[in-house]
Amino acid sequence: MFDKVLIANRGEIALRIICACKELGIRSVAVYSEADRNSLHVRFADEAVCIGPAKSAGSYLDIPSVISAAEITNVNAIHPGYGFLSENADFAEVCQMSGITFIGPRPEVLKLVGLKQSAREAMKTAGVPVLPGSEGILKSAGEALSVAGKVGYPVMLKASAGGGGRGLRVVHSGDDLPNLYSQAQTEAAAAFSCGDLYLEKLVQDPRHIEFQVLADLHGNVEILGERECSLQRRHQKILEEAPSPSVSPQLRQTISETLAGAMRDVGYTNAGTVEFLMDQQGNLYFIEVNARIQVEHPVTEFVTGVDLVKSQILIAAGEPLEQILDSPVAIRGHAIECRINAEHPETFAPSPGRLTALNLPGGIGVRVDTAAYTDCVIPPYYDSMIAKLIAYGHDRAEAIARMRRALDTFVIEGIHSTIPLHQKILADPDFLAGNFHTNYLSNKNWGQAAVSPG
Amino acid sequence: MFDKVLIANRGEIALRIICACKELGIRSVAVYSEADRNSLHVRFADEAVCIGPAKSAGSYLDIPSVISAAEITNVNAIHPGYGFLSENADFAEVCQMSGITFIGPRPEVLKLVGLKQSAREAMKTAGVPVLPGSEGILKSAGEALSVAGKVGYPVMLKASAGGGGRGLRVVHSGDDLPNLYSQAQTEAAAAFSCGDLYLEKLVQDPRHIEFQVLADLHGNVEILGERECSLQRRHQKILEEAPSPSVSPQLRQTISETLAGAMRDVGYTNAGTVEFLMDQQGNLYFIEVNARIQVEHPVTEFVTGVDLVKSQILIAAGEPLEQILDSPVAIRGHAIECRINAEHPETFAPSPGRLTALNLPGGIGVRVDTAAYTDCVIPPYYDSMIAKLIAYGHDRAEAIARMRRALDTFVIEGIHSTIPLHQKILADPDFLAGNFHTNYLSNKNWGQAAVSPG
Amino acid sequence: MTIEEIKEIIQLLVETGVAEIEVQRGENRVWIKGASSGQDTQISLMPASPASPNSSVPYSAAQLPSPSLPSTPLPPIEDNLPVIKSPIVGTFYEAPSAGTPPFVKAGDTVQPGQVLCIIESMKLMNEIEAEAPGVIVKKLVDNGKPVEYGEALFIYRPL
Amino acid sequence: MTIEEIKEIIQLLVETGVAEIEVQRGENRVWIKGASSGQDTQISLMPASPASPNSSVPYSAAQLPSPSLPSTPLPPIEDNLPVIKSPIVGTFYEAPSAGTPPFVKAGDTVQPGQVLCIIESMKLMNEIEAEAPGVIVKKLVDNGKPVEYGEALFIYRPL
Repeated sequence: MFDKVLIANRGEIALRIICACKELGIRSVAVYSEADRNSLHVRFADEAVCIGPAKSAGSYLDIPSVISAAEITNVNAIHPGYGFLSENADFAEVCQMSGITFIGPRPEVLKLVGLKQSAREAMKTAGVPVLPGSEGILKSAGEALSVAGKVGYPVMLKASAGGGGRGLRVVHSGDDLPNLYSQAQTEAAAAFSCGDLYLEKLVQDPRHIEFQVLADLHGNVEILGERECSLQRRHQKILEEAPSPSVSPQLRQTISETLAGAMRDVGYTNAGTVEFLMDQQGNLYFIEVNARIQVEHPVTEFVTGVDLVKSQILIAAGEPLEQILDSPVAIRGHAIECRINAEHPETFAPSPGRLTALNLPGGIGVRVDTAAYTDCVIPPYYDSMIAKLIAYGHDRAEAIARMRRALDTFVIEGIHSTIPLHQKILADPDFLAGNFHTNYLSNKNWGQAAVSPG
Repeated sequence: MFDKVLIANRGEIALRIICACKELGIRSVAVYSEADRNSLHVRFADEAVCIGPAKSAGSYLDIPSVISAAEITNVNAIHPGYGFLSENADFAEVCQMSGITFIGPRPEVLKLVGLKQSAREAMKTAGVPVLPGSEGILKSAGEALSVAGKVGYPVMLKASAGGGGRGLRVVHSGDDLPNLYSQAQTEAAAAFSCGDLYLEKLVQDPRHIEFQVLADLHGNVEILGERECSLQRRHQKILEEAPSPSVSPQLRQTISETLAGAMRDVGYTNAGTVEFLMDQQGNLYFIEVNARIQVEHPVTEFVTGVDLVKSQILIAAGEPLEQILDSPVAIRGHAIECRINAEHPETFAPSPGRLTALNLPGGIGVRVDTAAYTDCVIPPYYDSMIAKLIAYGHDRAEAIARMRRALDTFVIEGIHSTIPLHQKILADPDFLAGNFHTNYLSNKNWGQAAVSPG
Repeated sequence: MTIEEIKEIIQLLVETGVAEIEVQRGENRVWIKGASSGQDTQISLMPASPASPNSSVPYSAAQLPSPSLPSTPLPPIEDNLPVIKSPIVGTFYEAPSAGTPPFVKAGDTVQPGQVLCIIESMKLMNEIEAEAPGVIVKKLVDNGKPVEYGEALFIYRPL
Repeated sequence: MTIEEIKEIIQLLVETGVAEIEVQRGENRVWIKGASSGQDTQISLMPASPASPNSSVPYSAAQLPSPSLPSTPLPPIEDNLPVIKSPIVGTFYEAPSAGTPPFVKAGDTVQPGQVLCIIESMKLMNEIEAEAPGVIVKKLVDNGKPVEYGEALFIYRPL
């Protein structure tokens, strides 16, 4: 087991990982930018090192600074959290070369699953359903036209190295394709230094469903059920739940078995998430692998009883899954997570600033993951999430009732937050009926969500 | 189901009940003293009524004020919480006469179990083990001498109407008995307007173990396992856990079955707790019934998944237990509660005042029940509890690790708290080994705990 | 600098939490120091619910569902006159029975012991009496309405 | 200066976290000191860990296990002289190699571009150079010790 772990992240996830280290009796080292000097992750870690200025390019994203901090504090391992360097294969490689365990998949696996097209090929080979589309990278607009003709419009052009909607175009007819192809290619080249595109059939009004994976260093893979993440604004998840109201036990089992094989085949290790789109007939299609802990991991923790972050550390230290997990892992009850962001609840305009008052909800069935405290400042440099509010119940109805009362007793003053938006969602008949998809928010005209699905 | 419920209490338990009401879609009415105007239970209830001055005799304990508040707000029911009027049979009777449902046992049952000696007789009749001692109320010091001779010294003289150690005397020999008898009688008469005494064998270094009862209005009784509450200072519980490290599944089942019959026999309804002493041979002896929700109910909620406060409301509204509970209720994992009091951690001197800084722990497996917020004032008029911190784990070791990290990230400034005491307990080898009893704290010389067991 | 302006500055001090302020205008100078702890205490004694949106009460009503029953919204005290408060929770009656004239009305002079109103509590009619001689300036509660403990019933001018 | 203007200044104080402000216009003068809340703003910019027990930092070190690595305990800045800070995280070396004399010592006059020390980061030796002429007053870090980003290395007196 590790003696000391460095957490290459900030905010609630840094605190989450520090807590896991404390529970495992491991010393923790926080790194922080000058803007985060008064953060709770700095306060509660055993050691803390300032690694750079407020802008993340010079601090949380700066590999030499993070590695230097790890070296001067003599840690055995680095947990990257989510975002920042978490899926950066170069960083994982530098860790390896520096003799520091990277708590995540191996660099070569990070590279494989980080390229959307190669991940898609690997999944397809293993029998995981993928969307009809191009075989590999498109060579030209002409090839795109021919593939699109075969799978039928509308189709999506996607950047192979993509993410966040950049290099993505929806094509409704062959007439528009050549133009949109060159636009997407230029955008992808600018954003990712790689203009490679591929093409997939567009699923209308899809649901976004993802499966949680844990894989140890000994070839054992466990799938811990799915999360429903269809409620999004501007391609960003805002409310997640587990299990999905639209996944049957049969579908869960079938996909889980296929996925376990696929992840074993690619040599996947540690925690990861496999994202799918679900069409209106209830079919799932692979879209991508997120090779890290997800923001929304607590809903899975609530319904499985598994501590995913502790599991990540134990896996990286070489523990086999049968030592970490109950066997078999059962799914019990229902959990919902609301992301409480420092944003205007209608325009989604960022609202950084000082929390002049804060009351966190508590009590039965409620979990809050946050690094916020009364009088803390939400800086404008990083993402806008202030807290994750998670509610658990015996069934979806009880989880919803708990979440409502938790939102009612969650007080944030001084800045805007998404609390009122969540209150609106949790009172909406379509949400209550489980009747929604990724365009739900934009269709309701709740906030300026983009129209194209993610 | 009720439309509107009045909560005749304050602090965290008032907030707990308001949350249960919100989850059930019931409107809530808070009552408050002038000292509690800025309390969260006032803030989060649908309505709030000031019922009197800071001193509880003129507010939370004043029956006409509480009933008037219920009448002017047109509630269907009153939840009394714990303490204050919760076990007051007169109050339950006035509620009944006013056409308001008292969420608790019937007045006649409150009376029966409120008198320790009559409760003891009822339990004995139903086959629940009781301590050897007097049959009913002692008529004289002479009778006490004769009974004590039979059961063997040391013995305890106890007030029939007693509680909180008043009217209680430990007698080590017959020579001391007459003097102590008259002292106890005088004290009991002064404290409870009733000088009746009874006598029981003293258990040396006992453990304090209690069983959670739920009983509906249709004669169904369910026992939801036990709680270990041996860690006390001055007869006040400070740390509780479920299940008890010293109760075997066999013992749990035997006692549960006997208790279910006994509670059915006395016509018990709603939630209640039956307290036992355990001697060093592992035998349990009934001591008293607490006819209300207990402070430490969350540990049972964590290991059974049952929401006890919601259950209380549903039972009072006439719901049968089979609609409320999973059948059978299973005990899963381990939970620990630390009472965070506004007290000096060594002297236990009360430390009321303003919380100048507050950081509540959160994350996986941690629950906080509190009405505190940054800048709130802990008034000197009421009990000193600021928060209940509850940690859950797959087993006792995981629950302890979680509790430690939760205590490490729990920040209270401006007043003293019992956090450092709990940190000491949770690092103590005897506690970790489950090797403790009600004199644990005083034997360790941690705080000025009284020597006589409670 | 007028007293009104000084009052305003003090108000500002309390609301913003500024520690000290010094203002000089020509030969006039005012220096005010906020009571560090006293200030807080004062806030904690302010009515919780009817906080105006710009007040600095910990959780302002603007962002919170305010209780539907008024948690003693201290009425505007006209000309700083004292009020007679309800000593109990109950229902306010201005007259001995329906159809009879009220015990008192604005402008009436009352003597100690004179009945001002009735508060019904648990079916009991409690007569509320004047404690000192004075003139009733205003009745603050409507007939038949519920009142809290400490709720202001009348504004009066002592004699 | 009108009350409105004073209000605006206070607002500024609260928002920016400035501790004290004095404004003079002709014969008019206003001096404001931010308090508990204004101070907080300042606190949020203060180093987190080495809070003295009687400071009012939100979570004082007195009640908290303080991180063992000093989170930039800003050294006492002698006579308010400027410091030279580390631009990177790494290990501080005062000399080109073991056994050789340090690049600079107290009292030395340094010129722009002159090497002051080495910070080793990821096996790379980064020479830290003086940016302006000055006299080294004090070396603040021991040879071979880790330094954070922004940690003060030398106190110097500019020439």
